[in-house]
Amino acid sequence: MAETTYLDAIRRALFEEMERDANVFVMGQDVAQFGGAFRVTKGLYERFGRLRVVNTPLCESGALGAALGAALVGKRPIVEMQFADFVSCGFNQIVNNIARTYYRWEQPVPFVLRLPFGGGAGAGPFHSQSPEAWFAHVPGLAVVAPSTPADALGMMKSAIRDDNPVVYLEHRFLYRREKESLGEGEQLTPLGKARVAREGRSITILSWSWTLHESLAAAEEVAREGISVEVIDLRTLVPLDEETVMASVKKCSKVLIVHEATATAGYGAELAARIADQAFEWLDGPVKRVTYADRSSPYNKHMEKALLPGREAIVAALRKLARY
Amino acid sequence: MAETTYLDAIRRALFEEMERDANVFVMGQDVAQFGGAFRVTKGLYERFGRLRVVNTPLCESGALGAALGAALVGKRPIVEMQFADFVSCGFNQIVNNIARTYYRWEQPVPFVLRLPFGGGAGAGPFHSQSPEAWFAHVPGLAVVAPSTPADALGMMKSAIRDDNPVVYLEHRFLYRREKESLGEGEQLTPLGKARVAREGRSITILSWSWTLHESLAAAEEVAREGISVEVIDLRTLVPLDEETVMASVKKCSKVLIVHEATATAGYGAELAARIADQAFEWLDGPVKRVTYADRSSPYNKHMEKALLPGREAIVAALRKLARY
Amino acid sequence: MAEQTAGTPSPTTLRRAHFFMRLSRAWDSRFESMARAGNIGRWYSAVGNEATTVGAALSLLPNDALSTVHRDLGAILTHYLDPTRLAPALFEPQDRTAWDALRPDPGALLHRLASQVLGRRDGFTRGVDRSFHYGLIDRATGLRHVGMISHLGAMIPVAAGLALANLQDGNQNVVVGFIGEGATSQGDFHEALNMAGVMKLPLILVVENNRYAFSTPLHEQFACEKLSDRAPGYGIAGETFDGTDFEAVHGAFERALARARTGEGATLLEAMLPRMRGHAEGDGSYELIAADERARWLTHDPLPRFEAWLTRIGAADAARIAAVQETATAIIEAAVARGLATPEPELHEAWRNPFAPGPVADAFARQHAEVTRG
Amino acid sequence: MAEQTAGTPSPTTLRRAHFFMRLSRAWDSRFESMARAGNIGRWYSAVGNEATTVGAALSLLPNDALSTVHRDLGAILTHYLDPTRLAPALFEPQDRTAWDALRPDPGALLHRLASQVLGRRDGFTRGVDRSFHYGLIDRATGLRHVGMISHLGAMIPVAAGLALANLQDGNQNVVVGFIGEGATSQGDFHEALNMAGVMKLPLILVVENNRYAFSTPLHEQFACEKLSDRAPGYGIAGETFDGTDFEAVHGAFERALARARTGEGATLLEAMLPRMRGHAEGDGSYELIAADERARWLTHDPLPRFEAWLTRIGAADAARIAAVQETATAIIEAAVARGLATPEPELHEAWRNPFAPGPVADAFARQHAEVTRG
Ligand SMILES: Cc1ncc(C[n+]2csc(CCOP(=O)(O)OP(=O)(O)O)c2C)c(N)n1
Ligand SMILES: Cc1ncc(C[n+]2csc(CCOP(=O)(O)OP(=O)(O)O)c2C)c(N)n1
Ligand SMILES: [Mg+2]
Ligand SMILES: [Mg+2]
Repeated sequence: MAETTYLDAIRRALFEEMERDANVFVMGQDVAQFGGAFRVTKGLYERFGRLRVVNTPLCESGALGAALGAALVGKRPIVEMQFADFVSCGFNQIVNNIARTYYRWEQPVPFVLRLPFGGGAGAGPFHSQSPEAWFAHVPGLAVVAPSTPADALGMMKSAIRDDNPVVYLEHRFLYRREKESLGEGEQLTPLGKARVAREGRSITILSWSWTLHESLAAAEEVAREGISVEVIDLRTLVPLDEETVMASVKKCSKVLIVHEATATAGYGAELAARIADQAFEWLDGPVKRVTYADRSSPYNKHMEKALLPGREAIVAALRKLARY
Repeated sequence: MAETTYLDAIRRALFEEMERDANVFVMGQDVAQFGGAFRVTKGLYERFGRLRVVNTPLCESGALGAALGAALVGKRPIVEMQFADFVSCGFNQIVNNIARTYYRWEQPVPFVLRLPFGGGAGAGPFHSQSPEAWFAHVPGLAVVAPSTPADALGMMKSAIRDDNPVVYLEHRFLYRREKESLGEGEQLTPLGKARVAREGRSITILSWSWTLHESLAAAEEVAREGISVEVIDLRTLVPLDEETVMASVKKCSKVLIVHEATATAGYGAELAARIADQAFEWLDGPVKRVTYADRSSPYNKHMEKALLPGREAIVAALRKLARY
Repeated sequence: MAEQTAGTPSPTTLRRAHFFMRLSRAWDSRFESMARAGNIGRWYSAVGNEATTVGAALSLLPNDALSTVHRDLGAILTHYLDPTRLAPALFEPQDRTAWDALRPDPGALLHRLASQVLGRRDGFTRGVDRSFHYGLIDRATGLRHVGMISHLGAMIPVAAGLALANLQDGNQNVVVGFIGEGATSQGDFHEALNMAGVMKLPLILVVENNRYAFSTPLHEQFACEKLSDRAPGYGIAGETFDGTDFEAVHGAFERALARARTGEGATLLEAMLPRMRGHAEGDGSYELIAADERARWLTHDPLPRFEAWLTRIGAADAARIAAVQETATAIIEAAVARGLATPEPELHEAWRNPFAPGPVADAFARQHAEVTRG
Repeated sequence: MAEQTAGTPSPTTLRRAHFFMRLSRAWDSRFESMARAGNIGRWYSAVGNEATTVGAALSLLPNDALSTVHRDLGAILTHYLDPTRLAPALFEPQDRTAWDALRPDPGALLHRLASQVLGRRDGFTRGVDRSFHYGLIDRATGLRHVGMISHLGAMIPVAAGLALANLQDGNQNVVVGFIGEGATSQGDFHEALNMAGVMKLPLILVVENNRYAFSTPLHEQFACEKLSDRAPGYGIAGETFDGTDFEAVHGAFERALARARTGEGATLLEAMLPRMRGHAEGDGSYELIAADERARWLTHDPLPRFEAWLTRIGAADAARIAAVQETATAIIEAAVARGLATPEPELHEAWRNPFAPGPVADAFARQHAEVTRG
């Protein structure tokens, strides 16, 4: 069976949901004929036309606010940022308008924010960011970050159907690199459920998106040395699936948190905090993090690589933790 | 000697530094004749005129970007947000432009962002926020939050003199409630240094700003029950004074983190994460947090109070931790 | 009748306009006195805005949307309430529109509104948010109203999005949005109007230019001659008019609505309004304005002007004017009294799930609640 | 000489203009061929923009500031380099200005620039940021140049702030800022120009209207007739001109500079430019444009036009034109060769302190470094 890339899985989700529900529409810069900077929306315009695949001028805030307006009266907008880094230009609409509407006056806001994010491409400080922690801190936003094509498909479909604003982080490095065979028919991944990506006994890795793959590779590597690592793919960061996380932590008693965002006040800190609170008695070692260094992303690839939390850094951290 | 309020201490710092250095200037909405929504800049216009106490139109992003431009050519701008909540409208200028300039091309950006923040006034979801975690996550921003008039004075002066962008969180509830006698002459509080606000032996509280006072009151209350609490006033959140924090944690072996921002991905998570990493062996109990609930701030005062991390909640948490 | 010309609004329109302008004013009077007595928190007066707010909302149809900010009580009242049921004595049978018949019970709605503004349990947000910080979207009755967040300007793109949904649905519905002149300096004003121009959105944005943003006078806000000069930059229509002159207001809206309903696109309207009050009751911003300027603006009250005109064109006599004023006052007195007698919101509302029902809300609820309480 | 009129730029100006336009074009040709060969990453071509970028920067004085985005190489070269030292054979003694004498060694500066754009160790950011994402502010020489961040529009308020500092310092210096037409849809464009109007800032904002933002054509970007129609909305001056016509460019800038230097405030200039290339080399955006449209724009090249005009007015003959082209090509070949021979940046630069020296940087360095490495 043909393999589907992570990118094609997202496109399939958009296509299927737009077919299913005429209220679903896509909006963003260059998303129509051009199909978006990464060509994720390629082909949608031809099928659904300009009122459901809406090119906007270069205005993140305007587009996000407009999405809210449309959502209030029954539409289910999906807004693409050309790069996640540009979301800061529409920040207020997300964190104060979209996120808070339901709590304030109980009007649901079905809305998906597509954020092509992350580094590894030597794209410099403004095309490499991982902004999930900002959104995780805002009550009323769900934050998801699939790492496989199956979840990219299934979580996008679930996000579109959910009556809440969902920040959907899609890793640009995975777009064309991750592939797998997906069945036909309806495939939904539930929001709010983590996935045990690899079973193990002595160290739990908590990760998501690109670093999930680096973590799996690292786990594989240290397995040869007799270190048994369980890898949890969080998939949904908010709300957190504490059940799955704590079960693994309590089983393994050591934890490594791996994410691509910078360390300080990153989402990994929240994971560490919950573990240090809820699983304290089960811990046999310090809760460790492997993350991007607290710097902007340098343009130079080697520099970027030095700061990225890749397989080698994870392996080193696992070894240290195993020895602890 | 006359007592100086927290608010007057900030004004004194602005006044002294503007006297000292002609490059220092203030910018914001209604800051000139009116003296700002909280009247922090009252009187500056009369002394320094319209080119150094600059009223802007209602445009956070424009004002912040302009501050960066002026800073690049030798000015030392101080920008006031009318409420911290509105900073989201100028978010991109801070997190992508101001914060990253020095790392990118080594041009210093002396800049102070004044954020009147926090709740307790029944002011609803959009005049009560505590946004420090967003900024703590951005490499290149210093984040400070004084809790006393002396530090309000001394940290504002240090912030103005620093060659880096400093996010200065001033708590609106403390403005007129906190008072103390301040000497004449120059008073500087160093950035990057925490303060032991109360010595104790068995539990460390880490806090700042308004919740620092609630923490002190709670510490006082449980002291009568024989629970000895050390209270650390972080003052500077980024960069963190790990030395002071870890020394206290290692001494007391139990930690309670108290802050007013919502819990998930709040700055308290970072503190918990660093402790669970660096002080794991010294811990005698779970790292606990008392924070705002993960909700927007309700308008109704009683509702707001129910969600706020006040003295009672802290006392309860301390008792539980003491029993652990 | 001498002055009544072709463009003059219908008698029904004038009766509704008069009633709602007085209803809005009566509300303000009541709340201003409570604010002065310290019985409520901040109060943002809409005194002086009535001809514009009421005039804007009068011509809306079911599923037209209204987007309001902090001085648009008149528009909300006009949009929500069936006056023929609320004040039957003041109206004729032919004043009752088809939509009035659909509209919810006006007494109940007024009670929710008063409770909302008073922060009581029966308000739209049940205590969670303040005053006009809410919305009301009701498919059954075709009521579409979106209130504000505090961040000024942020609702303009939202209004554009409401209008976009109309295009997508292929209907003739329109959106009327309000904004203070201060907020026109925000980027969102620009981004939204630019989209409105490009997409030919059925949007009417009304700038309520009351000469100050908080303490900031116009010349520190913008340097254009009039704000409607910005319309050509977006390729949309623009007009500036005297917002205290009901006829001018009505004419401007009729033109803008006709454009919006026939696919000609958006209009930027600038209503010039008098500064009859400070920014918020008792915040010191009124005192900053020179005494003679304050005195001058007080002479620009749209209400006596409207009533004098009604009298001149023979649309109302002194008795009717008195009846409208008294009825409006009585309705508001009763609504506020009932609001004040309504219990405080229930504390547990603070803890309500920030997510709409579904898997996300369930997952949120499954998290360890104690995380915020040590 | 027939066409030379009162407004015609001086011979010195024309010589400089010609040299820098060719220098800019030579750079683009070199980098485009590297990009096509896959030897460098993205390349954003400035082909077609040269008359505008060079014309804009020509009249700047020490401490005037230049704010550039991604197609403004011509302005940077013109602003930075003393041509009389860089290409002495092409210039007369009287071409050397007082500022030229102050300017840094042009060869050294060109090397830093080439290294920057090639991502080498000697670049302004030493590998940390790309291409024109940097600035150069040098008190000694009065060079003030602020480059871009990727977020389009974000530099316009920064340019306004550079201008505000001039007001505060009470000098006559100005700021020239560039922006693509796409970025005019951003809120920052609006907020900055509005401030510029209110504060009468000495700011000239040049919109480089090259007809597309990435793949998005003008009619999906804005509905105004011309972008300078936005100027009245800010109470500033505005002009739209043919950006391939050096005389038109020069005239527009002379007028705008005169206004800015004499306290009359800001100007919004819109330079209409041909779409001679795609968004970035090889990204598929060029192919989206109809073939006949692409062909048409290629006939609007400002360089042959300028050289034909120089010939017509007798300012240059074929030999000189050839000499300028050859010299420009040789200089760029040499600069790029030297750049390519320059080592990669040093890895440790990645770890440099994100804070400027002082207590904050020290405190940052004192933190436990291992936090990010398990
Ligand atoms: C984005 C944002 N910045 C600042 C404020 C603070 N603020 C509240 S009201 C106001 C003035 C509003 O003026 P205008 O829009 O003219 O409305 P008016 O009150 O005059 O009706 C300001 C600056 C805000 N609410 N939102
Ligand atoms: C705020 C922001 N949103 C989106 C982008 C992605 N982006 C990069 S270039 C571009 C088009 C720019 O068009 P224009 O301003 O006309 O400049 P041109 O490339 O045509 O010179 C876009 C949308 C960006 N850089 N910044
Ligand atoms: Mg106003
Ligand atoms: Mg363009």
